[in-house]
Amino acid sequence: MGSNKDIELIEDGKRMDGREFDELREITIKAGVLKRADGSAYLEWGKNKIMAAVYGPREMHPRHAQETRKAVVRARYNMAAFSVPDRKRPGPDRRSIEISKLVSEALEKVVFTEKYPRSVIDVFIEVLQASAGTRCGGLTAASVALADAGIPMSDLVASCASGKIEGQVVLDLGKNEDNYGQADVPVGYIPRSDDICLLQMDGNLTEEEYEEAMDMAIEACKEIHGIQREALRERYSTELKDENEKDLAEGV
Amino acid sequence: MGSNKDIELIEDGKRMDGREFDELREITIKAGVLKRADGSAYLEWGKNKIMAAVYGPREMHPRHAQETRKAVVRARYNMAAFSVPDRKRPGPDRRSIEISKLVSEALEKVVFTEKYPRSVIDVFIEVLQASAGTRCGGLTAASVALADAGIPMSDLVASCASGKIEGQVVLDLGKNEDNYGQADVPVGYIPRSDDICLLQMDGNLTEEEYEEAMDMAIEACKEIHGIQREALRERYSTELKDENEKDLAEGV
Amino acid sequence: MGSNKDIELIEDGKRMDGREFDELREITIKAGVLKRADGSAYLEWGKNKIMAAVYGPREMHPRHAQETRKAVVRARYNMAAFSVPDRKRPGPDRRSIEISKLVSEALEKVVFTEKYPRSVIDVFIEVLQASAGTRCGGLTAASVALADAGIPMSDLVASCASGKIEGQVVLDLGKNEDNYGQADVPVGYIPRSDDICLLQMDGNLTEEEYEEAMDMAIEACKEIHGIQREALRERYSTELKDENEKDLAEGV
Amino acid sequence: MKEILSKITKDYLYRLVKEGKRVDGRNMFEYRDIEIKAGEIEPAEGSARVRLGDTDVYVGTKMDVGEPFPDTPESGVLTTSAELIPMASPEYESGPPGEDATELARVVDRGVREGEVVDTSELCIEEGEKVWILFIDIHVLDYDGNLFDAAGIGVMAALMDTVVPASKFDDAKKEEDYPLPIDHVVVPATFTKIKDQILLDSQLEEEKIADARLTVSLNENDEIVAMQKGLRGVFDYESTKECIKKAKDICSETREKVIEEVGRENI
Amino acid sequence: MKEILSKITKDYLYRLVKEGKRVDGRNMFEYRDIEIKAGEIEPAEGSARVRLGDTDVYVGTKMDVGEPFPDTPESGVLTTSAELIPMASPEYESGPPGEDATELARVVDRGVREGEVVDTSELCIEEGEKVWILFIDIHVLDYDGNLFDAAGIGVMAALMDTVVPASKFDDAKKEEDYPLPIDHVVVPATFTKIKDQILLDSQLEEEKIADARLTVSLNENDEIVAMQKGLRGVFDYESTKECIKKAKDICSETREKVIEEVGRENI
Amino acid sequence: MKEILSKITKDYLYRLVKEGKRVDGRNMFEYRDIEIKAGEIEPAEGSARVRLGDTDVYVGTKMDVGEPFPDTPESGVLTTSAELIPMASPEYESGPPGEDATELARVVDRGVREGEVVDTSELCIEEGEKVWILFIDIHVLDYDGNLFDAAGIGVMAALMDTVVPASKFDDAKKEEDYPLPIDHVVVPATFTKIKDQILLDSQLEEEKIADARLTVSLNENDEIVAMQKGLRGVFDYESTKECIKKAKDICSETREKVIEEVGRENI
Repeated sequence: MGSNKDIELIEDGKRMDGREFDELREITIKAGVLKRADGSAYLEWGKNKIMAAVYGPREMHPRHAQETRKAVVRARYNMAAFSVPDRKRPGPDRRSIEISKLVSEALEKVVFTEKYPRSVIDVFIEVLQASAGTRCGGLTAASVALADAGIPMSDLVASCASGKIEGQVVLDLGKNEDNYGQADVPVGYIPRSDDICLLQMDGNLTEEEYEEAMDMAIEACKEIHGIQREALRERYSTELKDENEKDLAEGV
Repeated sequence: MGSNKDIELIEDGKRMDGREFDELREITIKAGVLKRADGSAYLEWGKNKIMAAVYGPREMHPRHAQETRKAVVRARYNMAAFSVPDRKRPGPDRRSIEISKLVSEALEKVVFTEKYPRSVIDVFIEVLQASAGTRCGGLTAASVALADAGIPMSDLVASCASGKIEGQVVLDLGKNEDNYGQADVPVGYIPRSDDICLLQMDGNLTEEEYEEAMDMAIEACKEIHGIQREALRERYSTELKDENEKDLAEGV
Repeated sequence: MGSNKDIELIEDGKRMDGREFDELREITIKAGVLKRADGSAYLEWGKNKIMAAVYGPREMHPRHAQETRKAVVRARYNMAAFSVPDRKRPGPDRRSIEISKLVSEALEKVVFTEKYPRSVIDVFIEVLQASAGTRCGGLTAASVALADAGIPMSDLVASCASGKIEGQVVLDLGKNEDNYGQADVPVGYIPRSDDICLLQMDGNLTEEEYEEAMDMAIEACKEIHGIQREALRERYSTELKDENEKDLAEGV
Repeated sequence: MKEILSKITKDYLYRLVKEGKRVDGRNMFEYRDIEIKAGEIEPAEGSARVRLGDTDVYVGTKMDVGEPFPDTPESGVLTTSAELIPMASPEYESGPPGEDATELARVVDRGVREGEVVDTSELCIEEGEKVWILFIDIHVLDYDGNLFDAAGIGVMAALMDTVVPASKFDDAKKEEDYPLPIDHVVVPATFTKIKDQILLDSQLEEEKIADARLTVSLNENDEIVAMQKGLRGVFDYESTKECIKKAKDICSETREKVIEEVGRENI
Repeated sequence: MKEILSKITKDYLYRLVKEGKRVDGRNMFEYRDIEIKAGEIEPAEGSARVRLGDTDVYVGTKMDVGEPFPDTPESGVLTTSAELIPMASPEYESGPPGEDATELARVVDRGVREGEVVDTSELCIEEGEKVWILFIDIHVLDYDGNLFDAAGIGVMAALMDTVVPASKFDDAKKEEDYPLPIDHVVVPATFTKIKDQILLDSQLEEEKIADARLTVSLNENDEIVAMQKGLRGVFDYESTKECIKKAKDICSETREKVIEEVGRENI
Repeated sequence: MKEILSKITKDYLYRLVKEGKRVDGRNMFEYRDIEIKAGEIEPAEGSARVRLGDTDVYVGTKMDVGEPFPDTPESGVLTTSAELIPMASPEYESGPPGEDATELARVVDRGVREGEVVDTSELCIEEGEKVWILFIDIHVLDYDGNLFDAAGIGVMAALMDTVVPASKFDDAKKEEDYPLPIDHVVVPATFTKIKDQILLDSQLEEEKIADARLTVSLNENDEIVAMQKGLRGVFDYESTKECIKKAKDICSETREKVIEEVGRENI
């Protein structure tokens, strides 16, 4: 949460971009967009543009990082140099190292890792354009990319942040709200098991505000879960269509 | 040896901290102070505060650094960021790389390395507060930590510097003496075999001054050797006491 | 090609150092100048001073870089810190990484790599004094060092640049010509097979100028090839002489 | 060199937890002995050594004068680093901070930063030109579990022990050294979940079998200023609420210990 | 993790080439579908996404104010980086740019620099003191062959899309943002040689069996501004001449596509 | 890739030493041929190439204008680096300087620094603001033993060959180039101990079986300005005294060779 400049974030009971307090920015997800990766998903979330790709399960290198009874889910979150107003120096910084760790941990629970001992499932998240909420967007896209790669999973992880601006608990902070707001609570949620697999918070919240924020975030995650499933459905139907067309073309 | 500012270091035949020319600063050593390490020692020497820990013998990684007929003694000397007036950037610098090398070399002779082929004995020295003479302090503490770890050794290495201030050969330079003196001679000494295992010198000494300095340093090392042995005796008796108390508690 | 300052490069139909347009700077090569390396060559080319050394074929580390059916030729081009007017920071920069790659690629074709599967042939090029054309000089010296190491080769690679200054195509740019000229075309050439194994160009050339530049460079490479062979002949006769003298000395 | 507990040890630990017991006999929400010593490191502007059972952490602060960030020209700069040196555990390796050290530093840093512990506006010397840079260094000497709390407590104590070395820098706004301006006292409480049991202050073995970890940092008004879920397991929502409730009493007690050691009245 | 084609695949590819055919039915000197989209990345000063078949490359430019190099006090500074991120290929690894990424960045950079694409004298704000620094970042998302052309085309389009953010920097010479001054439109054409056959725009499999690679960058006057031979094979002199001849038509067509997308009239 | 001598070679070498002989027939305290050539590297401010038998070392100095250290505002800055490049030995690897190169650079550096070879007060241009930075770079091309002496001699010669490039920097105090102000001529003598035998200037094989190494650096008044014991063996006190005594004559001879080559009278 940034410095407390006199930036107005709420006017007439609405947020500056016209959203209700519990309203998400627009989210679109497209699965299967890269050729080389085993699975991929492209997500736009408000002004965020994020690509996620999955390779694996494949042999884990270095060897000493292998786990004998399960696959390791290894996520790498990265921002393109041009994704933010001030050019980001290439290479991992402390923020991206932490996010990569949290996303790895958040995804592991839904993947049937025990099916692939000694393997690694690599998840790459590239933020091409950043506008608040990239870790939630990255985690959401990564789940879809995992499914697109055919990795057996118990559920898709959906992720969304809530927070506080001008004393008001709101959903899915935009850029200014993130910079000048009072609290940010990124949540990763597994609908089927009703579990929280990512949880961070910074700023200032009372116990009650925490609960309000969490209720909002969980509700939103369920909505996002629908968008994720729709993206996968779309993907399969396209694939099917492609094959049908191919069949037709080949005169079958 | 630093710049020759007009800093007075001797007054009325005594050093500014009241010491005689051949007097050590106060030294206390406590062995067995860390839980995780196989052996450890905490040393205070004047205002120096130094922790030494030993892990091993354990398998040497990387493999190509293994020696087929003996263990490698690998010391790592490190200063905490807050141990010096100007914050030290974390990570090894050229000074600490050199000291680590010299301490490794100084310790190897007293360890029966041939008992543990292909192994490594790791020695970690952390300087928490630095005030001239940390390499000697580190080497002295490391010897005790090695003994505390139960590593078979032919003797303890004791270490101390002598030097020259205002034309006078003196023992165990303090911070100002080190900064504004004329020579510094760190010595590592093995009493039982009367051998010198660490020797550096910088500044300006005549042949005669060198001998005077060495005589002083070797004498002091013998004294330090006594403090080291006392620390180990203390440690064993405590251990014994602990066990007795445990026996009592358990009603034996 | 540098900034277009008003630097005169041609006067009275000659270049500022008195050379004709198609004239090389003076080149001398001496083979077998280092003891430790398996092969070596020292080259002076105008004001360039370059040492090349070869180690191998030897086992390739790291293992995963081994090729199962052939040796890898791995060149490393490096400039000494004092080789240029502004001190060069030690360690590889982007320029030297690229040159190392191109030299590796240029040499591979002439080496019978299939004779040494899983091996590496290391080629080290150290620029001690740089004055335009160091990559060509390095490649030229490296070929001789390979031959000196007894590596079986189909031919020696000869290398030379041509370029354009004041609208005129010329051979072997000198320092000012390189800095203030209009184009530079480094060429690596294999006389026996009439093949081009290194080719770069930057600046501005028409198609016709390109051909003129290439004709010049190839002709010069043939001349350089002669100097290379002469250096090797010299080397072998010296070796022979050495052995004869030794025989005499030993009274054989 | 990851340490792995034997199956027997694990089973034993799981059984204990199931019976509502801990290896060292503590209650589920009880800390090990906490020992806080401030001001032991002279060259530091402030320092604290915290022992949580056998976990042993040193924190030192250093201050320097430098430039502010362009977007906060009137604020001092805070920077927190953690080093998990190989002395502290056979699992730690030499080299730049890995992901564990990075997470630790960042979580503790957020507690300080988002909790507005330090009044950074007071650390401005000349707007947009010169501000105090505050370096917080966490140095772990012995790792026996729950670094987050040991480091968090240590950082809070070290900050309260910190004296701004104004006299050393002739370009500083004030001439005499003065205590670092502290606005809030933030301390963390870290819970782990083993199977369905939640417990405070895991020691090493417990941490090794833990599914998930939750750190909650509270200020003196019981407001949450930072949270972080860690490890590869999950929490259910209700458990997170329970942790927050428990954290209130726990943090309150810890906070008292810190204040007692550092003895500042102006908080 | 170098990918190796099976012997069967290789033999099949060699046979095709011998018969003058390509895996996807193209002519020897025909590009795959080229898709250029400029301006999709808002935070960038300029951007372009280029798809060459399935090869997918993003290029973004960023500008900042900084010091000129001592030997060119009146010129802005250009710097080009390429990242071959592990998302793009199972062969790419995390970490600092390797030799492939370095060569790619440097070849594209020379095309821009030696081709005098940008009028860097216009990027001087205060001689010897302040100039614009132009960062060009090449980000490869999907690697299916011929990165040199995808990146080269992308960089040209991104530069033409670039607006100098003069209004964001109060120390800049001009007050309003203005288009980056472009003097020349340089695009590359990259040929590979497989046995004795030369072909344009290799897709991945072709690149894997290629002996040598030749990139030729031409400006709108058909002048050569940069060339680079790559890979461990050789070209004969005549082939390089042939490539240059072919490149004229090819680059001319590519150049039109770029201009069409970016729609600048002042070139 | 550590080289290991065969047992036979070792035994042979040990036997030789026992009999008071050396592989190349030298006396115990005799140098191999020393060849010193100064001024061969034009772009350097000063340079020297030293061959000690087949050991071949280049030293170059470069000077630049920069800021002094805060605690020595009136002194120029000296910095010494050594590179043990893989050209010089199959044991050396690419990459940043390892512990051997670091020790070499630091020991040579101390000889220069503590021996007050250069009058650094003369290298102050503007107190606290601008001083000369003197870079000393040691570049080893062929490693056949005893780098400490080859480098130490080379550095001394290169310094005496150095001309301060005052004319190149318009901000320097003087207008014309002038010789680097040299106060003392310091050279090292490096002894190794094999079993109970002490010898000077070990070549490679001797170095490989040596127990310990002792470098003694003396100035022209026979004062010791730097010493360093190396390797994993020990010296007894008497031997160190003996080395110092021997070093006097040895260094005196070396010093003459350096002065003869560089031909400075003002020493």
